[in-house]
Amino acid sequence: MEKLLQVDNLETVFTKDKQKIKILHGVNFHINKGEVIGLVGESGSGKSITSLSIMKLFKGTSGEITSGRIQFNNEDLANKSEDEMRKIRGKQIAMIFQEPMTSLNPVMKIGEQLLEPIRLHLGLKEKKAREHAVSILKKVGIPRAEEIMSEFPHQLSGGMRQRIMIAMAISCHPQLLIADEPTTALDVTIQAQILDLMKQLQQKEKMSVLLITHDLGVVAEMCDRVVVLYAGKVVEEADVFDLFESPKHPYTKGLIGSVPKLGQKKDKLDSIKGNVPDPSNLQKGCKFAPRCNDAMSICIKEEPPEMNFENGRSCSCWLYKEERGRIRV
Amino acid sequence: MSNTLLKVTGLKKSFSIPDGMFGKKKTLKAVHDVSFMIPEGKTFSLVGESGCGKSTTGRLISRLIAPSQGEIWIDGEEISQRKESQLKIMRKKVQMIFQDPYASLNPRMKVRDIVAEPLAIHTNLSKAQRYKRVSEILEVVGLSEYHANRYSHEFSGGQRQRIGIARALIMKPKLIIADEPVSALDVSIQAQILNLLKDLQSEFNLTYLFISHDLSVVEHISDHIGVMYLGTIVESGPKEILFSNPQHPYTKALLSSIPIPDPRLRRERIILQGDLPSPVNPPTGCRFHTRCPVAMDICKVTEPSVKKGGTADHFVACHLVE
Amino acid sequence: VVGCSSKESSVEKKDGNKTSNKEMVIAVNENFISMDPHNTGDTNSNSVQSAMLEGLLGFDADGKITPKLAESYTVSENALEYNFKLRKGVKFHDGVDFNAKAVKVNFERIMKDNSLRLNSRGFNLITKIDIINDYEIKVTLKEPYAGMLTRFVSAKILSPKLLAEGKEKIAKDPVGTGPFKFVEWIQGDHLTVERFDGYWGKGERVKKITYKPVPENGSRVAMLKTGEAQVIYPLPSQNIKELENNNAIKVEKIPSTIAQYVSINTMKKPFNDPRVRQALNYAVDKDAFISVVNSGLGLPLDSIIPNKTLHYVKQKEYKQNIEKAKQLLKEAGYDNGFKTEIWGNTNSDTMKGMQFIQQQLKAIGVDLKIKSMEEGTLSDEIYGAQKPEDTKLQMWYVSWSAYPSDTTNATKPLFYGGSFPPNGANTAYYKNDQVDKWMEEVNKTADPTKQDEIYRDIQSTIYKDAPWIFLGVDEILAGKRTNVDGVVITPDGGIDVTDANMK
Amino acid sequence: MELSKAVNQNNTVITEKKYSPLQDFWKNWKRQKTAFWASLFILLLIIIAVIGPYIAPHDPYKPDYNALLKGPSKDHIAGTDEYGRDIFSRLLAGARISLSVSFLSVSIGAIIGTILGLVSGYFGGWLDRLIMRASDVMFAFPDILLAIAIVAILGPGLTNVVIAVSIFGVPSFARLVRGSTLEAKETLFVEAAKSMGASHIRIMFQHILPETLGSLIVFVSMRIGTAILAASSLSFLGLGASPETPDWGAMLSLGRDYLGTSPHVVIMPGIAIFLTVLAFNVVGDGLRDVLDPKTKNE
Amino acid sequence: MIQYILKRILEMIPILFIVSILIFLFTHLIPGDPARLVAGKDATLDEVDVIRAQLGLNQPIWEQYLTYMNHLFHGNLGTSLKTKLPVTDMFGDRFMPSIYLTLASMVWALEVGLLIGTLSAVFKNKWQDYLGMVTAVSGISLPGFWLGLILIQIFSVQLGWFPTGGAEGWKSYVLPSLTLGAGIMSMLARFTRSSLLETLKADFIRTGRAKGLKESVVIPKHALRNSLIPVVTIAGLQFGFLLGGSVVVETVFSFPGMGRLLIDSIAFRDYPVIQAELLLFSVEFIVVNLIIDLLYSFLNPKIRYAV
Ligand SMILES: Nc1ncnc2c1ncn2[C@@H]1O[C@H](COP(=O)(O)OP(=O)(O)OP(=O)(O)O)[C@@H](O)[C@H]1O
Ligand SMILES: Nc1ncnc2c1ncn2[C@@H]1O[C@H](COP(=O)(O)OP(=O)(O)OP(=O)(O)O)[C@@H](O)[C@H]1O
Ligand SMILES: [Mg+2]
Ligand SMILES: [Mg+2]
Repeated sequence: MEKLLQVDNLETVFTKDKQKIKILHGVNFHINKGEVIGLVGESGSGKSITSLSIMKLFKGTSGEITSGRIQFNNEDLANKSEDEMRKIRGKQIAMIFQEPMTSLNPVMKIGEQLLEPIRLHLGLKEKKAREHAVSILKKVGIPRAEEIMSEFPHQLSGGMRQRIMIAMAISCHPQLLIADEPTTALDVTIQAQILDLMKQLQQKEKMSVLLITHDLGVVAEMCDRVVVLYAGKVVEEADVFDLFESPKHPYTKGLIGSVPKLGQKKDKLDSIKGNVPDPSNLQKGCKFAPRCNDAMSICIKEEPPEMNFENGRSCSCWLYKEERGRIRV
Repeated sequence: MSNTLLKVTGLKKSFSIPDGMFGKKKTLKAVHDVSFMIPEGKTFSLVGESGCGKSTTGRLISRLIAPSQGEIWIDGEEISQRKESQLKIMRKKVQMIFQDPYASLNPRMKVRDIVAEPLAIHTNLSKAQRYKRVSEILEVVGLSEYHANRYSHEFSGGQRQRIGIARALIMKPKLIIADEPVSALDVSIQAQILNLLKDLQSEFNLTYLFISHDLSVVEHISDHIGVMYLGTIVESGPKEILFSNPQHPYTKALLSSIPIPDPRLRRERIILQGDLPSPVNPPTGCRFHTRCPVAMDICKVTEPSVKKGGTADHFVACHLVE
Repeated sequence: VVGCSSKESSVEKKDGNKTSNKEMVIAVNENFISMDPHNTGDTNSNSVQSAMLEGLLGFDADGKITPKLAESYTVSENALEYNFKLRKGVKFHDGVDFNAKAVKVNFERIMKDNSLRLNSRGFNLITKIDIINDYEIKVTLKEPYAGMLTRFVSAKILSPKLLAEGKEKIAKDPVGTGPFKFVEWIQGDHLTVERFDGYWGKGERVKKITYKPVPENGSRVAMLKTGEAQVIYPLPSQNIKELENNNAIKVEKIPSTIAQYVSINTMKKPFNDPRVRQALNYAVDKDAFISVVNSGLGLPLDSIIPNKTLHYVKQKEYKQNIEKAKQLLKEAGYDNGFKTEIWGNTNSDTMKGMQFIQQQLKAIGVDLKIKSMEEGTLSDEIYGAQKPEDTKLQMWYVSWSAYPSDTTNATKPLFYGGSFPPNGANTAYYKNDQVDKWMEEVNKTADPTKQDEIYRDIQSTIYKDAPWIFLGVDEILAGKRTNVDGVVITPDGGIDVTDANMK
Repeated sequence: MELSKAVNQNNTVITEKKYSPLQDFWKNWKRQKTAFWASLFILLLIIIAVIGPYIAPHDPYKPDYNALLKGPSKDHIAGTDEYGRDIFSRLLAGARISLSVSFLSVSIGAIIGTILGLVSGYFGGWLDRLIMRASDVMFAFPDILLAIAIVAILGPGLTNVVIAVSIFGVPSFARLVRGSTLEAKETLFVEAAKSMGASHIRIMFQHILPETLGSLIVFVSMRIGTAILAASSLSFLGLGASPETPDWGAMLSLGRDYLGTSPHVVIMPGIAIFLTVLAFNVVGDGLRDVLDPKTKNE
Repeated sequence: MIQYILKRILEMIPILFIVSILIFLFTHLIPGDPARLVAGKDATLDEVDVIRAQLGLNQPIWEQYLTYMNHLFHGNLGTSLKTKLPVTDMFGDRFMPSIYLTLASMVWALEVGLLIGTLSAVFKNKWQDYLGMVTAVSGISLPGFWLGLILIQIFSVQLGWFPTGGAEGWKSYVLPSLTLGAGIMSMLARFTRSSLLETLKADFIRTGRAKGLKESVVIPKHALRNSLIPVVTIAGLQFGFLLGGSVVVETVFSFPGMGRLLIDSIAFRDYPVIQAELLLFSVEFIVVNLIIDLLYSFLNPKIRYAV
């Protein structure tokens, strides 16, 4: 399979009070053409920052990529100038943001916002562009698409807004769609529609998708492979079947355990104790160790290396040191 | 049987929306005849499609907006037409958790002041006492003391929602209107929060109006569920009954859309055909008939009345149900 | 260069004389108020009117009265009858003939309408107007009035046709016999007149004159420099040096009839003691006043009237003498000086002058508080007091100007016992029965020598009594491009353009 | 509660440090380099305002008719004015009046205007209409008429100048704040505060006011300059200080006639006003940045 | 929307009625006696009384008001006490020049102000920002007469490009509008900067960038419009003030505008002219502010006005 995106040892740093805070600690993963990758992890683990890093959308913040490579179609995005990135954004890599309320310009009509990338990247003119926009809106399940074009974001419900965002992202047939929690704000029926739509688009147009979500149901439904992020590091990567069947990392196990399942008569859900550590104050060793039920003494001393297993699986955990894992250096 | 904390009857809300720059106004019936009740200490969940009026119902009950019609009884008091000045006591009893965690937090206030605000409004605790309570409650929702001194934009989405929950919990209110409180949370925290909400409920005898579109979450937390479609509740009942024996075609469709966290169980979804009709021009007859897979002729003409759906507490508005 | 208005007008008819096609711009400092000559109180309106309108009498360059539309005139001995022989062959701009009838309608208008300014100033004294023949007319007064001749200068004769058209038209669109006729008046911007080719007077003059109100001193100077204006009046004294060095510009200094003074309320303590008032006069250095406040222009005021005024007699000036001033104060019982207040309007010149007085009086221990007031408020404060006891006025920094020929107006409103505010401008509340008698007397005679005599006494008496701090007489400044000819600035600030021409 | 115990222990170590808003502010303020220096300059101005007359090299009131309108020299570093008074000394002595009048009047105008604007924008309806139409009328009234009325009622004096200039400012501030209020009241966090039962006062001052601060600060710092000039124009109506008082604005305006011939008479007070306004603007920008949580740490 | 506008316009009637009373009382109650001012310093009491009677000022004030209103309803603004000309005549020649000058000043001030403000915000704390700041502070802290006279010195006296004053032809508007607009430009620049800085942090700006839009599109199209509310407020106010004319600029450039007329009339207590002008300005401000309010809801569609 052909690789579309290869992220190597990505490190992203924010500056606060003149103090550098590393958010991503060397993230590695790749996306093949036409593949749907799920990026999961707890809130604050760095999922959104990973996606912003790929797009290099740090203007106006203190964030910057300090090391690592982002190979997209065999070109390193990390070294691209702002001008070059601009040609890629929206056209080759599109993004759906997590915050549907604030990510749309409140004073521009939906239509105007939607037409922007269409005109820019597809070069369509007035009427054609409009038709295209309306068809995309219909595709993402917006009722009264024509009318909505001339409405303002605040007139729409949260779900509708997110659908607008999705429409905007897929309007230029990107090669890679980064979807940061695209369906979180949607109800199940629309979620089903959207997921279905994303699947179709992905299959028809050989679009790759980086799906950031914490809804493991969505992951199971959609993804081919899953990357689990914890405190700015990939702790596990596996085929979706393997992951749900036999999660390796204790964190992954915890995540899968906390999902409420339909028909499950439990008074209390399982949950991972504690929460994601503060990135400005990370301790040595495995970042998950303080919350890990299986923590060993080595875990708080030394960071576990990435261990590779068969079937493209990898996991960073000392539990598997003795197993068949080959330590990649 | 415990007493009823919240009772809503015949709630209606229409917005007038301008039609273009110079056109006449149009009426948008966001909530159209909603009735339900929640016994004290129980959880009632509203589920339904985006734009069907869930949040509006929540905003009506918390009296952020005034209903066009209907009654709202909270803790034995009717508040639907009260003036703002007469609502303060009610506001102490009722707290909200908002759908959009970021926008509902004042970007210029530190988290500790955001969370302490209800205390500042309703109590005369000293600043130190308030901050102490804040530290406690932050830990309860899974944040730490060191977060208190920051601004909301420095948090990730999930952390922000926890701030919102902490703010709602700090007053130990009687009724919490939770508008999609966990949809922005990742599963582990979602589980924590759901557990927490349940714990708090049993500890303080809290009552929840829980708004969500995540049926698995809803199933976990609720006692009763109301399924909303285009401003009305089309089916409501105890969760066991609703999940095991859904009567309304819309409920059925909803249930079939839930993604199941097991890749082996991928299935063909029943994806509803057609768009959600506009609440400005709702369909005649049964509001669902335009998308209903089993619609009959009568559905287009007559609005179905609410009928008992077999068991007690189970109500359905569908012509198919006898 | 845009905005330079001295362009050739090519379409106008040629009479072989190149200069006559030139146009002239005159920039003055204030807006014109009205074009109704019978109801005008401001200098600038007067100046503009004088280009278009003429009275029976006129002023020469020194301000002396000469016949104008009258060929000659006589005044009866009892100063009650005025007889005018009118000029023949004069036409109004609208083609109507000028004659005794026209004069009569004009005078009757003023006599009858008591809202007109000139009415209360002499014309309401008229009892009879007799047309002796087409070109001779006799005016009879009820009682003698020494200022009457000056009024005949002011009472410009308008076309009877215009008078018939009503007040509003008169105020906007004057028609007279002058060397220029009215073209247009754009409110606030400019007023244009055009040469009247049927003018009775001889001489060459420019084709057109545009008057522009340009209140900002610096801008007026700039206009003169750029040639946008050929004449500016007044020229700010600060710029005199700079402009004198400019070859294209000549600066003209004209002695004026503007007296600057501080009136002292002689009825209020401590000013009821003449020694105190004299002390104040001795305390002020008039030469320094002229150099600091007036940029070195003008003369000390060495009588109660300026030297250009008829009947002026120089008095022994109060030269600055601090010792003497202190001595006088001591005699009056104010060894340690006193506190008092000076009022003035809010013009920057007034404020400057008041500060100067403040600085000067400090030397003799008088602590002067400056209270500058907006004109309307000030006027209320001064004229609001119905009786002398009511007034809060102590000192007032002000100036006074009258026509050189009108000594009555230069004295009576200021020193006559019946002219206390609100009945006049005697803000010194000066009352001297002898002076009052003289003033009544001088008004009743038409004999210049007798007038001279009485005014000599009046001047010396009042000057000694020192109801004012006598400061200075202004010298007024005008600027002209060197190619300008025949524009005369009169001592009262009028601009005579009868012979206006450009080389 | 069980959950609370599960929190990381290692995180609590750093949080021992006491939180003090003032210290926090100071820390951030020092980081705003230009604004920091500008605030020192304002401090200097304030010191001059207090001790100015005592450190002046010459008597600011003493005329010297032999040295009229002299340009800057060793003895008179800013030259002399039309009475031969030392301009530099007058500037030092005038700082007090110019600064206090402008600062006081802008502050008072800002406070009253802000409250009116908040009330107007927040409550809307007839109250809004009343306040706004009242301010429309206020706008239409020229300053000079108000000044005449104030002199008539209260008499001349510096206090009344402050009152007058404050009144001029009120409607502008009210309009400005109302504009931002209309926007801020639509935010979700305002709705959230409402749902908590926050009083109107609390919502207005705690939630909406901070949203308007950005423009408010800019306007205040801009108006400092206008107020200095406005105060002087009032002395031309007899409302202000008497003309001999060394007030920067009055010095500037009275020097008008000398602009062409002895420009230093106007340039010197002009520079003083310019630097003051510049300092206030720089400080304003810094303040804006420090008060905005998103930028304060940059 | 139309309804809203209509309502606001109808609302003007009672407001103007109240305003007329206010203006009338205000002008008549401030100290200063027009009869005296018309008559002159040397006038006797009798003369003043005659004039007072003639001006109708000896009547009870409410009667004067009724007469005034009666005239007003017949479209008669009265006759100037000072010039005896109809007020409409005096306005006639001044009104349009005032409007043109206002527009000219506003247009350049808006454009340059927005430009400087935007550049300052985009290049925050760079030299562009500092230059913008110094320009803006100069514009606001230097009095109009100074700027005006300097412009005259340079462009009229030295270069001879523009006339020193008047209101004939577009050239005579250049210098006055530059002078008049300077302060506004400064205000607008500062407000634009401050407001834009806030907007640039918003999420939707990131969305715009993620679409691949250029900064030159993101800033003006997405950021600027979201920042305009305070800018529009200030611009509107200034526009209103400009319509009222500027005494300083009209004086320096001997411009026939409404401002100096008002000041002259006030000095003379020329009641009919003052009243007419104030009434006119009130209408102007109300209309301008109505437009601002409409602009608000255009700039931020969330702002809707209850009808
Ligand atoms: N602009 C910023 N400045 C400083 N720190 C930031 C900034 N944005 C994010 N962070 C920090 O980076 C970490 C990762 O944030 P990120 O938004 O990537 O989380 P996430 O995995 O997307 O979480 P969620 O599921 O809640 O969206 C968090 O600890 C957050 O506090
Ligand atoms: N203030 C308002 N003015 C006009 N229409 C409104 C307003 N608030 C909500 N609506 C409309 O009312 C309907 C119901 O909106 P509501 O926000 O209650 O939906 P919801 O069920 O909460 O949807 P979601 O799950 O997307 O949040 C929508 O069509 C919405 O556009
Ligand atoms: Mg995220
Ligand atoms: Mg909702």
